[in-house]
Amino acid sequence: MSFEPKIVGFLCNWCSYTGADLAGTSRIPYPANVRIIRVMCSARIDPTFVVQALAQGADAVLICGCHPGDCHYSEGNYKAMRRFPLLKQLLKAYGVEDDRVRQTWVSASEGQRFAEIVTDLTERVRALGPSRIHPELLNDQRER
Amino acid sequence: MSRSIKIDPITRLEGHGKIEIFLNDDGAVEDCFFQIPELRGFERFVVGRPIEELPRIVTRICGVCPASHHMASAKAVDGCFGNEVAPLAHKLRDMYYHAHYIHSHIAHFYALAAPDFVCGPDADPSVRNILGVVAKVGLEIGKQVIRARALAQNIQQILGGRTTHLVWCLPGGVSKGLTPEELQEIRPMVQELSSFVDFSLKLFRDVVLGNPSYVDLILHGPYTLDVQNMGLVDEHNAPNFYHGKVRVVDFQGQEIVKYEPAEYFEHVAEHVEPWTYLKFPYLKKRGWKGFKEGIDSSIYCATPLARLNVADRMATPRAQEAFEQMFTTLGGHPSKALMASHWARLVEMVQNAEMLQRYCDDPEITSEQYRVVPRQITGTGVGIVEAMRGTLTHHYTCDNNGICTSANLIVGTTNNNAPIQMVTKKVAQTLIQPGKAPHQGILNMIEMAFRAFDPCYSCATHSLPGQMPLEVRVYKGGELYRQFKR
Amino acid sequence: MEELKIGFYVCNCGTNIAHTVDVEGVKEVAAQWPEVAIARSYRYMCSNPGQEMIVNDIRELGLNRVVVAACSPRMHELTFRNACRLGGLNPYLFEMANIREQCSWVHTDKLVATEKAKALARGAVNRVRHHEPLDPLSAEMCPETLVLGGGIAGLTAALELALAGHPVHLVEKSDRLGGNIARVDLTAPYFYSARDLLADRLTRLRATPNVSVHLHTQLKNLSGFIGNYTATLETGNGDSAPRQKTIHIGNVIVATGYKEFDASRITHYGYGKLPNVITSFEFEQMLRSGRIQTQSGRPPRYVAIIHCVGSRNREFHSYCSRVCCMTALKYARELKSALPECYVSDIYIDMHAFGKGCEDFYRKSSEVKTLFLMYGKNEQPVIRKADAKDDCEMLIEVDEKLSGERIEIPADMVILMVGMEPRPDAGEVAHLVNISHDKDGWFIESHPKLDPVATTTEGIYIAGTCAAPKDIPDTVAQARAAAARILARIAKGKIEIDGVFAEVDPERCSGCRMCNELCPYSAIEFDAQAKRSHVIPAVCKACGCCVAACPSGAIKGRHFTDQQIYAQIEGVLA
Amino acid sequence: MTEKKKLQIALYWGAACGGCDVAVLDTNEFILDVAAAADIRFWPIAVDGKYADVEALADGELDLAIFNGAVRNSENQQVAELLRRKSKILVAFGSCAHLGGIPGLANLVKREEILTTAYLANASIQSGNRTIPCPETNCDGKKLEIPVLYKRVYRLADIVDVDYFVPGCPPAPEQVKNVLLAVVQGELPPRKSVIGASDRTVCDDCKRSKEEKKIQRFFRPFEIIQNPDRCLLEQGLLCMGSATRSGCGVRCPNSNQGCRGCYGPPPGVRDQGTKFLSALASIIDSKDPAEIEEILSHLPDFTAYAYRFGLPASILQRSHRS
Repeated sequence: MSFEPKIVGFLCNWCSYTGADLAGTSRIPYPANVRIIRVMCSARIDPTFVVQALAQGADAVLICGCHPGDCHYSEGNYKAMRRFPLLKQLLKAYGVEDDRVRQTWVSASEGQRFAEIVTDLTERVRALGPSRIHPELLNDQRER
Repeated sequence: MSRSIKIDPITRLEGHGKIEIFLNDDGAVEDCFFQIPELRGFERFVVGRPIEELPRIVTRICGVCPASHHMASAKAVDGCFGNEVAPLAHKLRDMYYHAHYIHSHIAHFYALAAPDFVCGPDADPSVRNILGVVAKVGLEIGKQVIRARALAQNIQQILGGRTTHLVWCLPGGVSKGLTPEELQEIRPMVQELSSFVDFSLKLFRDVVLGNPSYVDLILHGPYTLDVQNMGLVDEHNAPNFYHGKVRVVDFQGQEIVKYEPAEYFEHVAEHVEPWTYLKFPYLKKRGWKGFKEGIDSSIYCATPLARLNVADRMATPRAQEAFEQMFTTLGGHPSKALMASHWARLVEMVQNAEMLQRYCDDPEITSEQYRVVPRQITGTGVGIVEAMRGTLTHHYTCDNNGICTSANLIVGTTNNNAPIQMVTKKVAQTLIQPGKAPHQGILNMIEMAFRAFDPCYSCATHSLPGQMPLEVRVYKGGELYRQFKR
Repeated sequence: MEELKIGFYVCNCGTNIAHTVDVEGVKEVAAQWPEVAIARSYRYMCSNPGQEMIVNDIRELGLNRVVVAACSPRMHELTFRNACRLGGLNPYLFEMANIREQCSWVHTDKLVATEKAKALARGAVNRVRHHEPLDPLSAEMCPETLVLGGGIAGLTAALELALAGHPVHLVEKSDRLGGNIARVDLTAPYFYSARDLLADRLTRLRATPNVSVHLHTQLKNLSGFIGNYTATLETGNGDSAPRQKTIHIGNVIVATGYKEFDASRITHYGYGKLPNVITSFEFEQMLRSGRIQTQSGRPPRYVAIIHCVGSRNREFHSYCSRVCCMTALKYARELKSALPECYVSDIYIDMHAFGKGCEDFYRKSSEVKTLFLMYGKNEQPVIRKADAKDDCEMLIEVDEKLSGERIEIPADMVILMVGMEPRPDAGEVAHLVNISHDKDGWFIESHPKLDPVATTTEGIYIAGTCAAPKDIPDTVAQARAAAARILARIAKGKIEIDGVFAEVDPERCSGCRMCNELCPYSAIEFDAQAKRSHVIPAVCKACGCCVAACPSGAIKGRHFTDQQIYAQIEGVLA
Repeated sequence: MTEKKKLQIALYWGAACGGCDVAVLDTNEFILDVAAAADIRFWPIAVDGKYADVEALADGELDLAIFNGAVRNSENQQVAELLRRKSKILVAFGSCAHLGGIPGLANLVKREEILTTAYLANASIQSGNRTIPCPETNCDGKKLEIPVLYKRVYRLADIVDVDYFVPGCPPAPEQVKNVLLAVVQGELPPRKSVIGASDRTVCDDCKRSKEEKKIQRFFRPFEIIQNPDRCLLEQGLLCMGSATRSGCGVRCPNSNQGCRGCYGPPPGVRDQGTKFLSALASIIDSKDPAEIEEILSHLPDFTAYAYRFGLPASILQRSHRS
């Protein structure tokens, strides 16, 4: 059977989580690989959450917030926007592939878009295969 | 089949030192290997770092001579920025470095060398350590030693903001200057230190030179090698620890070469053996000829003695006196008596103390031009200083964004890796005779050979008490039949 | 720490969940998880029996945590929190797993959907273990109110509050009260005199003791939070040095009004160049003075009224200014009664006649001789100077939609119905009182339908045309609504503050001040003496930005703590 | 303290530089008291005593084992496990044992690259050299062994169970004193605690003025002359003090250099690097992705800065011992 990635999604309550709900009420299907964790604002997403998820076996992480300018807290998503490129830099140094961590904006009315994002991400990560961070750490000490 | 004697662990910079002595069937030393079993890979993992960060990273190569690495690195980095450096910064760095030298030499002399001489080579091992020394010369002096070392550390603290692992040097200078108030703090310390240095020199004369058997031990015994000498000198061929040209002189006093730091790799190369992580530098133009002594040998020492061997004179008057007296006693300049390095250290300390005093009296020293902002990145630099334990070379390159693209390090002790191999074998051969098993003495004799070099894998023995753990296991037909340890 | 007893409930939602998720399977696996005291499934957890099930279990089994796996928390979180409260459990000891909107409705494969439902449920159960009971805080409510703007909205609101017996500070930037309404003659559709409307308000205002009017005054700074704001006012009419004054208030009504569109921006109307092209406000002036005449002092024989000047136009404002159409008809009527011989042509895009009495008003107006010409959006008529041979000042060319012909009409006077736009300083005001404005610059209400006069900042209300173009009745209604909202707050005496907010642990804060700039509501204060930052709970909206940003881990986001989120991450991945 | 029965102590030096021992030495006269109060049973760099002797000890016979340095090779691991068995209390002493330390930066590259660089590629290597040291060599019949260099660097806690952590590169002598006193007087906090440090961050002890923070431009330390009185971060200079446990005495900022985080994360912070990242990026003064990228371009090699002392301790590199 083919590899099914585990994806953790951090969604802001006001736009993206509502958008994901809309995908539901509109019955727009998407792969079941994503498990959504709700935060009030994308600015609450500490990059530590992302590495923690990866370290605990997530094959990918999705971060969604309101579109720039539309933040329920007026500017929270800009903070998320500022953190992301630095986080990517850091993950690159660890050898985490670019496609495994994505940040994007989903409004409350973009159920369709949310479904498309999850579908695309899932396909890309399926292609990448399982995240390799984990085993690398484990089998080394006994390495000769 | 050959039997082997293991001496493990000796002591370390990067991991334990280990000596393997192989005897042939009639019990004579067939071969002897001195191994360094650890590598941390600085040369690789500094690549990709911003070049100006390196002086703050490479200090962790050695926590006992961090300032040596910091300074060599700083100079290499200055090179990468076109050597645009505030003149005052050079003075401040040099001043710091003299204090660093004193702290290190005091520790080495009292914690390591003194036990052998003050307590005597044959004294009961349990008292042959700094505490033993204290017991012999009195607790007061013991406290003075600790205090003197602390003073040297304080001077560094005040100047550079830190002692171990300072973060002081930046391209173009240093991150902080010396205020008049701080200078006033330092002055009395410097005076106290220089009188302590005199005291140490006197102690050495009284205790060591006063005892013919020690003099004999220094001049004769197995502790001589026919190899060349390396050291950093100023334009008058006087020792300079922070700045200058590298001079190589053979054991008969003939100058082989005198080169600018930037030319180092035309003159020095490193040989690799599979059984140790530590490389073997040699004189490149002569080529690697194995562990061979002789006037044409490509092997050299870089020790305190070697530094004085390559020097024609000292840079300061009182040091000059000490220098002359030493070589007269040693029967001429240069000297091959490895044990004389202990003495050489004291002579160096005299110069360190006098230089500190000079800087204290320099009216410029407290001015504020301690750094310039470099205007260009030129991309390559070589920094050479004299670490306490030998000539230290850092060679970096960086891209035009100032990101390190390569780093090559030849660490002080590494220079002496080959001589140490050789003297170890020599001592083993002298002491282990066919037929009769090696006796207790071998341990200390080998240890003394090491101490002469104060190899940096033993620099940590600068803590109390000053004994290295040694053990000899003698096997017959693979069976352990005798062992010595202390 | 008491031993945890978690109640786990999974909802079939009829078949909405059950048809793709093996609800029983979820229930059974959940029952095995540590500290889960009871696991149940039910057709409709949100129904009364469903809620009672939770209430009873809390009472009988002594549950101290509750998890419901059902629809989106945005749907029923409050429902179930309430059930917990009824059962005697702090509502925040509850967590919800969204297995409908984010699972059963978007997945088809039952196996896969069930696995995901279990993961989401495990996440919720893990999380709830770390939940803490939270209680609302309360703060004093200062009964005084600051009203920004002395127009009809501000006056009305101030009066409303003052008459209820509460002090009001009415702040007007200009030298007199009245605002835009003071520039109007009669009002459509009933021809009330604006002058009278205003006069009535002003006299009653003077009669009310507890309104203090500040003319030539602007708000300079506003700090604090609902019930406890401190405002700095600056008064100065230019000729003397400005004086500053600080007042303590509980609420703010922003009624800063609008400014009319600058007609000269539409060059081909020739406003400012052609002498007899005037704006609606200039015409109001004529009406008020009772002298309708051209520059040359003659009464106009042909008057053209052009609608939507600056409005409903892709170049300037896309929105409709709402009042111009009726005002234009009013002009036609007033012209006809003043100058019966005058030909009036009304050039419009669409005739917007919504609202009470307006459709009748339109009909009546069309009965008096007015020529109605319809032009298309973005095909504005062109005005040019007439030649000597023509017996009129100007000629207007219109592509007339209804006839489909290009019509040329004479005009001695052209009235441009200029639309409304936000005042130039709207941005500053929004920033001062910490509210937001839309792309056009109108202030944004907290909910366009359900919460029109409130804003996202507690204690700041907006009324009248500062929020969008509107007519006088709507403006007055909003002013009174805002006043009513505030009166209700004042009547309560205290304000309740949600228990969910960020808090700084003073034992951990090192005063690095990283967080200070980050809060969009300025809820973080720095105590220079103690070298510590702290959060004002009433101002904090719990977005969690500072929590994520605090480098020393000193800020805790209540109900969204690191611990809770890490536990959930572990849960959904396990 | 000499009244009590002498403490049985062992010290060991893993993949480290020796600075930790110098830190002990920098307690000056105090060291004599320690010597009086304790029997140092094992300290390869200093006193008589060898693996064999330690192996001969009864399990738990030692009261205290102080381990400094990271675990880089098989020898480090063997000794770590040995000392864990023999000692009642095992202390991870200094940044390397605590977090992996600067040698941990090696975890950004492969072991093979390290060997190639050191023995084949470097400027001064004997031309044509093909030799790389290896764990076992056979020199005409003589078998020579050196420890196995591991693929990566580990914290002590990744290898064995650790009782206490003493942060710092090196630990500040004053803190070393406090720790040793606490041990001698038996006044240790609960196991697993970090000792010899504060619960706040370096900013708490830093004397520089601090304002609200917004960063328009980052500077590398060589690009400007530091203002000695103002928060370094506010000058656009990287300083990790805000995300670093205090206790060092603000050594680096007091020398006009940014903190590099050697004391590790404050309590409650799981990952020093990502936490600092979160804080630092949040105060970048821009809402435009392109501009943000531009501002960040003045900040090269952030990762190796954020984990200068703690790469092996980072969430993504912690080895999950099961």
